[in-house]
Amino acid sequence: MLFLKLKRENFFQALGEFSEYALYVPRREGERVLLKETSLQDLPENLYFERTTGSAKEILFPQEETLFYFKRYEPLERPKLEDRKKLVLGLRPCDAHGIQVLEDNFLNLEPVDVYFKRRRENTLLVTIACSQFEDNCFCDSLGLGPDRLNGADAIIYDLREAVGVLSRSAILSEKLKGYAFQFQEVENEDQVEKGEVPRRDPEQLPILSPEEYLALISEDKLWEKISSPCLGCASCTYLCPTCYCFDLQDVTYGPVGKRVRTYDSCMFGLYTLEASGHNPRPTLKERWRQRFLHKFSYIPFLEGILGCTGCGRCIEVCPAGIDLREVIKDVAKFKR
Amino acid sequence: MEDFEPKIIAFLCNWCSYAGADLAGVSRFQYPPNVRIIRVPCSGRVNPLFVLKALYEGADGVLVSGCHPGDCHYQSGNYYARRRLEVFKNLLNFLGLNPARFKMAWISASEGAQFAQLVREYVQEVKDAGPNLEFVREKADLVRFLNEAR
Amino acid sequence: MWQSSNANPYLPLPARVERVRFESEDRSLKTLWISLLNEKDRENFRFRPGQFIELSVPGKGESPFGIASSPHEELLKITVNKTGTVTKAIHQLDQGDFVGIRGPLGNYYPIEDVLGANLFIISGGFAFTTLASFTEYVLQDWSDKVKEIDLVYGARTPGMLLYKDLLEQWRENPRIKVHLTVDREFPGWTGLVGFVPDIVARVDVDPVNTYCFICGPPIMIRLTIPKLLEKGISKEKIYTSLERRMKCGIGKCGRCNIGPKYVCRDGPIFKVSELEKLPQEY
Amino acid sequence: MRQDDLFLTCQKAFQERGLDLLLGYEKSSSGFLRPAVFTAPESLERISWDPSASLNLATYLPRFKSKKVGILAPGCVSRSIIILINEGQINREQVTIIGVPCRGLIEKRKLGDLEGVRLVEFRDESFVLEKENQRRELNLEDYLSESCLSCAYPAPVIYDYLIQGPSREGSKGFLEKRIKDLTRLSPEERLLYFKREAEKCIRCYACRQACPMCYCESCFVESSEPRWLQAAPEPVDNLIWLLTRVYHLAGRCVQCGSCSRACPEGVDLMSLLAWANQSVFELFQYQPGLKIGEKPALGEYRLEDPDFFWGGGQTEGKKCCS
Repeated sequence: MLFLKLKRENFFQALGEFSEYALYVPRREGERVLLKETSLQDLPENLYFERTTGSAKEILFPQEETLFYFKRYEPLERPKLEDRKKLVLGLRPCDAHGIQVLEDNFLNLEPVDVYFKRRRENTLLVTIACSQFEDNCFCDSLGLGPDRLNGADAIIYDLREAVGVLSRSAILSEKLKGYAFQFQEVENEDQVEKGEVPRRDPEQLPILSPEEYLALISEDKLWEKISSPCLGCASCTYLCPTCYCFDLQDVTYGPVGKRVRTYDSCMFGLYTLEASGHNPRPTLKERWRQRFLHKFSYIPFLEGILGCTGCGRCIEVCPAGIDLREVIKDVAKFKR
Repeated sequence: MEDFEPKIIAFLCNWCSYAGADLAGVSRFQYPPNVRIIRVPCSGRVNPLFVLKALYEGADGVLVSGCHPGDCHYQSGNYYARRRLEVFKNLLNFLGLNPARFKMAWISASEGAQFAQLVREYVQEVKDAGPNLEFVREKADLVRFLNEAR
Repeated sequence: MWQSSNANPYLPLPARVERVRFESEDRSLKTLWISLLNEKDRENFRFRPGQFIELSVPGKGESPFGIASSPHEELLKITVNKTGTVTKAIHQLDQGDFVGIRGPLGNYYPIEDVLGANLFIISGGFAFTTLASFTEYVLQDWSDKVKEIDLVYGARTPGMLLYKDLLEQWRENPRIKVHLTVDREFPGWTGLVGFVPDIVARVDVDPVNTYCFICGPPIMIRLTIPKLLEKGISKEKIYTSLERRMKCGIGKCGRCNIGPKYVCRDGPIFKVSELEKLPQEY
Repeated sequence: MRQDDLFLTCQKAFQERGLDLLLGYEKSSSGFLRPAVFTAPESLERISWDPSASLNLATYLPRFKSKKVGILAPGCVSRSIIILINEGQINREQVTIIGVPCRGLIEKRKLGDLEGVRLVEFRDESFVLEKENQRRELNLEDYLSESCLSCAYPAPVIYDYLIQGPSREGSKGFLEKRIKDLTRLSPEERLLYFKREAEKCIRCYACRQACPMCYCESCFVESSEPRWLQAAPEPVDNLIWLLTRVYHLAGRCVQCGSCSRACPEGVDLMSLLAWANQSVFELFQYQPGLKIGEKPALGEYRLEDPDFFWGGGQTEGKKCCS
């Protein structure tokens, strides 16, 4: 990894090198903050961007994606791959952690998802270390931090008049080198000068091992209590950076059609309803158990990292006001 | 836009309006061919989703016609339909949809001439309104793929 | 286990329906024989009994079906029960219609691990597809490497029994003892009567050196396993094939899991000892 | 309303009526209220009620069909209960209604940049928030939900127990004005407005799950035979989703605002809902959820109903707006 230091104005000039990349940054639009294409001149001087309402997964795993077209009664046609190069600036370390979980599912486990792979190859993710904590976010209580690189290609630190860039992408390092007044190879991201990163001594949340969580799988009373106010909507899963469950549907127009991938949610009843009418997860307590354990037990099992980034979006949008931090504590308390 | 030939879907109730339309044909009343008729047991059977789905798939106008209040074969089907479709029509108007997109009528089994008149009026109304581009499903990519495939 | 000739795991291989046949008189079960169009795909499509495919009907969608033909047969045989949008569309398919196939997917019955032992094959209803493939495969390639073969197969009525032609052949074959059963008395039926779990209890097998293979509706699996355990057969030696709602079939869409295991990728065949640690979700 | 008044009444209700559970609210770590199911009298000391409640508790009732259930009910929730009774989802004896005074409910979205706040307390006309230990007092009226600003029945319409306390007086206003402004726009502008609102929708169905009137076993949007809409959040599909749900609520929606507050993307649902209710009122002089035994507006008819069909009595399709 390369750690570069640039003067603030040089950094903005350096961004000019990425003209072939479309620049996306979080921008507020009414009550929502969305990743929007923008131009170099509109970038804020202090490089502060609000947290996006939806999670950054949309840029690599959109809610609707056409997989391929077909013509009925004739062999199938060519797939449609996204080729646009994007530079996404202004995301946060928790978004990058979410991208890491998605990468493990779509890229690192066989077979590779070619759509996600093409988009990931064409996208440069540059996050910015948080300068303030947002509503309900708790990454520091999970042992993660507002200054980690995680799955991003580079992270930017605010060093007042200068800008520190820790990059593990060859393209970024190459192009930024020319504008940096100092850069050196680093092995470990903690040796790097990060400026003042907000610290608060949060009460660490009791995170159990994947095995301990799995052992709770048949404790129906626990899941009943946790899921009792839940309404069974999908706003938490659709906004969550690490939720990657999807559905496949065909859409036709006369003799032609396409297969479309859209988001799906384990909180919906249809999700596991079998053709015979049998549903292994008939009520909300099984679905809540699936959602919680997928993040805190199965993803750590399969991918070795925590399936929750601590971004706090599910806490903010839940119409029933369920707070994941309190659920984590309740589960740990139940275990003892 | 004179050369525009609208596609109109008509839900006609089996006992009155469908018979009325049949009578119009038998009595050689001339009316434009733009109407595709779908027979329903009663105007009360028409679910507003039928109207939305027809427009969504590309219809330029939807007509629902049933027996005059009091003549319904099932006594109350058209009374329920009247309330239901009027609230639905007001909702579409408030949404900003062109009123020509959805029309409601009563045609009895003996009103062949009125049916022909209704269709002539309505087809002209939809022609003036122009093709339905504002409430139709997104299919540009599929259309392009269809043309390429040909 | 997963091999597909193209890199895109979601793009089905073009295929064509060669033959169709209704399995049951009430026409709710239909068998199709399908051939892959491209020569290259046919080469690469090596499957083992127990695996399944995702069958695409363009414009309607995709559904998973167990492969019922044995690996030696030239065409892929699947049996489809008419329940929803895709299966209704499949029931309308006829000779010459185009479909798409993804696969082979999932794991398979591990014949290599059970050599030199007795086989006890248990199935019910229209889930007999993969076990029919397995039975035919064992009889063709492995009959000299295994001891006794017992098959218990039951259905609601005689008309609902799948692959009656195969069943006839196996009844004349000395290498395999076939126990066919129907749930209740039925005019003209000479075979056994009773639910599969009860019939299984009555078949005596050597508990020490017997491996069991179960595939059927969840209720049948749940009731059959205790019967086998009562016979003294260890959980290590009972393989069961589970059913789940599936979409991608390649362990990506997160839907068909039991605990951390995906039924489509880590299964559908599990040892009962493996299932112990997972939620009793099935 | 005093806290111990609420606690004592609920405890009395629990014992006297032998309730299995009581639906109420409890304080979350950020001080805002959230729904909670109280299953034992002892746990009732956590029960609370103030303008930071956001969800209509009646949406939980169809879940407890076989249980004796207590429920806190301001005006809108009590009307929702009446409709659920009229539509046969619950029966009157099974529900114990604890009427609570209502000063309107906060729309959390209006707090906007005050994120990361803690709610400290409510005073009579204002409420106090705290962020990084500096406190700010805000005027309650400026942060109320649109539906509460035009709520005609803040006091519970039906109750078994009633708790006294300061309450809003019914006021027509905000939404009626919003509809007037919208009807002044041209149809094209209005359609563009609603299309832009529909584009925000991510089809998470929180509005449906937060609405007590949406209790269908399987919703039309999940139907695959026929498939009315795509699962993908395309603009027109979303528009049909919003429009049909509003249509299904015409003459059944009490404008509690629970759906609008539950929406993570802030889609304007209330305009369409208020319009549908106004339409039903002007056409059939019907207001939902006021009398037990009433049939839903579109579930009955009168011979002399207004008739705007072509070939019918009055002029074709008189519109409440052009």
